[in-house]
Amino acid sequence: MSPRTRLWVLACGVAGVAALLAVTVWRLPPFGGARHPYGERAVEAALASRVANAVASVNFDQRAFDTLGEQAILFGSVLGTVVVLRQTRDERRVEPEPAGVAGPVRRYALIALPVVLLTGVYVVAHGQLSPGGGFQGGVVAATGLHLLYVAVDYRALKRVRSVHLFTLADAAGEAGYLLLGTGGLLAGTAYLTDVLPLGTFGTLASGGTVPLLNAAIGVEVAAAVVVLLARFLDQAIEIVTSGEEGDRAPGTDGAPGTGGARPAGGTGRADGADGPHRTGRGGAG
Amino acid sequence: MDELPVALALLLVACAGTAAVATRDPVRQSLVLGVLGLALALLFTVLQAPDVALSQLAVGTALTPLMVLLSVRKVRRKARSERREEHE
Amino acid sequence: MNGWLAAACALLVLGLLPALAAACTGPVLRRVLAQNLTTVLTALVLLLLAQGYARPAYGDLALVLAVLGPAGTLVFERLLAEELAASPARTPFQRLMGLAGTAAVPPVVLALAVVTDPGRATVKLLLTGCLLLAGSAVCTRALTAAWGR
Amino acid sequence: MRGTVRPRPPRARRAARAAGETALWWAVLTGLWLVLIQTVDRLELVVGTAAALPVACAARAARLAAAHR
Repeated sequence: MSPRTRLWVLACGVAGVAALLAVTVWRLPPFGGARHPYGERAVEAALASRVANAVASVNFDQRAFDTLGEQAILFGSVLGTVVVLRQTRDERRVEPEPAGVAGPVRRYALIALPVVLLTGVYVVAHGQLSPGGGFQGGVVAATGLHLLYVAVDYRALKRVRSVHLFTLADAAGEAGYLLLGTGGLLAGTAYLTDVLPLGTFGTLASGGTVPLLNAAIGVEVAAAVVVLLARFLDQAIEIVTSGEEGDRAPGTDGAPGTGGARPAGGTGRADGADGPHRTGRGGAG
Repeated sequence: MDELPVALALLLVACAGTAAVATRDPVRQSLVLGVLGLALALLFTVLQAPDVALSQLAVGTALTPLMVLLSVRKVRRKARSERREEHE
Repeated sequence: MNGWLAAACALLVLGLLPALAAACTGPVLRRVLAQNLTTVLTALVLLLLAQGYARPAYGDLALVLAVLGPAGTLVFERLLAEELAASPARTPFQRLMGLAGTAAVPPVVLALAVVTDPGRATVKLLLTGCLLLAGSAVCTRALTAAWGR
Repeated sequence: MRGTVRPRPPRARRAARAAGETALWWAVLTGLWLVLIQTVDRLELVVGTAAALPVACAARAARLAAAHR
């Protein structure tokens, strides 16, 4: 195909999309009015499927297929980050050193951590009743786990966090959403149709598949955020390129080691004790 | 008068957004970005979109600053070691 | 517009806008303290909005912010430890910001607790208040310690 | 317990202590769940106690990870 023909094909496509868009915009309800045809229908459908939070009904029932795409995007982007931020051949790991954290901060973190985790589970479980859902609750729970890094140190976080298990959980959450959708196919209707009993309005079991889809998303998002942050933390704290001497002050045994991790707690860089890095470009404007 | 909370939240978002753009240093910018996230959450709440506000709070409060600051730390460490190699 | 919404607006103008200004200028220690103050004030505004719109479910937003806000401030405290240690000594203004974060919580939460029907909702509200207080106090304390190092 | 050197207690004692700590967290977290939810019914209770158990184990694991230095 010559460039000229290609341009013509493109022009046809653009013209078609433009015509369809123009027709659609022409028939749209007026902007800023008191009547919201789409909103009214969405709320009606939400109440029909006994979901108290209409947004959850839109996300996980009326447009559950869109949400499938969205969570596939998150899954794919985390996968991409894992590949891009992996440890390459000219990089090696140094053991993070313990960080000095004030006692009250550490105690606060150890008490707050379970509270944050449970709040995350609460937000996931009540997505169909109150604001929240799988995405929000998953992020809350994953953030709670990282209190161990910000208020204790990276070694403590690594002790309780098995990246391998979280990778599996990420995939399991994604697969769970896909498999829940096939329930509709088994019942003889469309993919991701809400086929379970709808339950009583306003209770935890209401909405059929909506809470289950929320739970699958919650697992996937929490695990995805943990895996994502694990790559970022590894790169920022543990992985150094050969020749790069961690964050040690210059002048102390500058011979770069080539390959192989350094002995634990030995000459590794101190976590949280970066060398001075002032930029001198402070201030707004 | 009923629109006053919306107007004020919009004002706060406008101020925080301008400040975030005007701050050049990524470290200081991440702080302003945190405040901008909170302002956006307020705006979504007064516009009666609490689900979106909750997403904004969950992502913007701790996750975004953590990722920005970890990236800054990695980049600066690399730049510093490269500078050191040039000096040697 | 009712009194709760008016209070939320007042807190937004008199509390959040100055805190935003403080977070955009000055040494890093002041900026992080201002960020902490912004978190607490936003949670209080969210609580007032929940009462003003008569939607108890909106209180979940304040709860989530009360548990995540300190984590966010501790992220800055952790990863900016060097710059915080190099910041100039604490000024009275910064001490005032640390105090304001904790002092603003009890009046708002107690006023809301009085008008809430006694029950689990009241306990949840008080719990949010306690989490806000504890988080703000711990973060202020951690920042002070970071400066002293 | 952190920082002090003492002889390792027998296995049964350690197991009892671990169970006790987890049970304490479990009770506290189930109470927290009851405060968070809007209406109490049987399913909420089941989900709450089920969710609180792994979180209680996580709380203990976090304390051990922070204490082991």
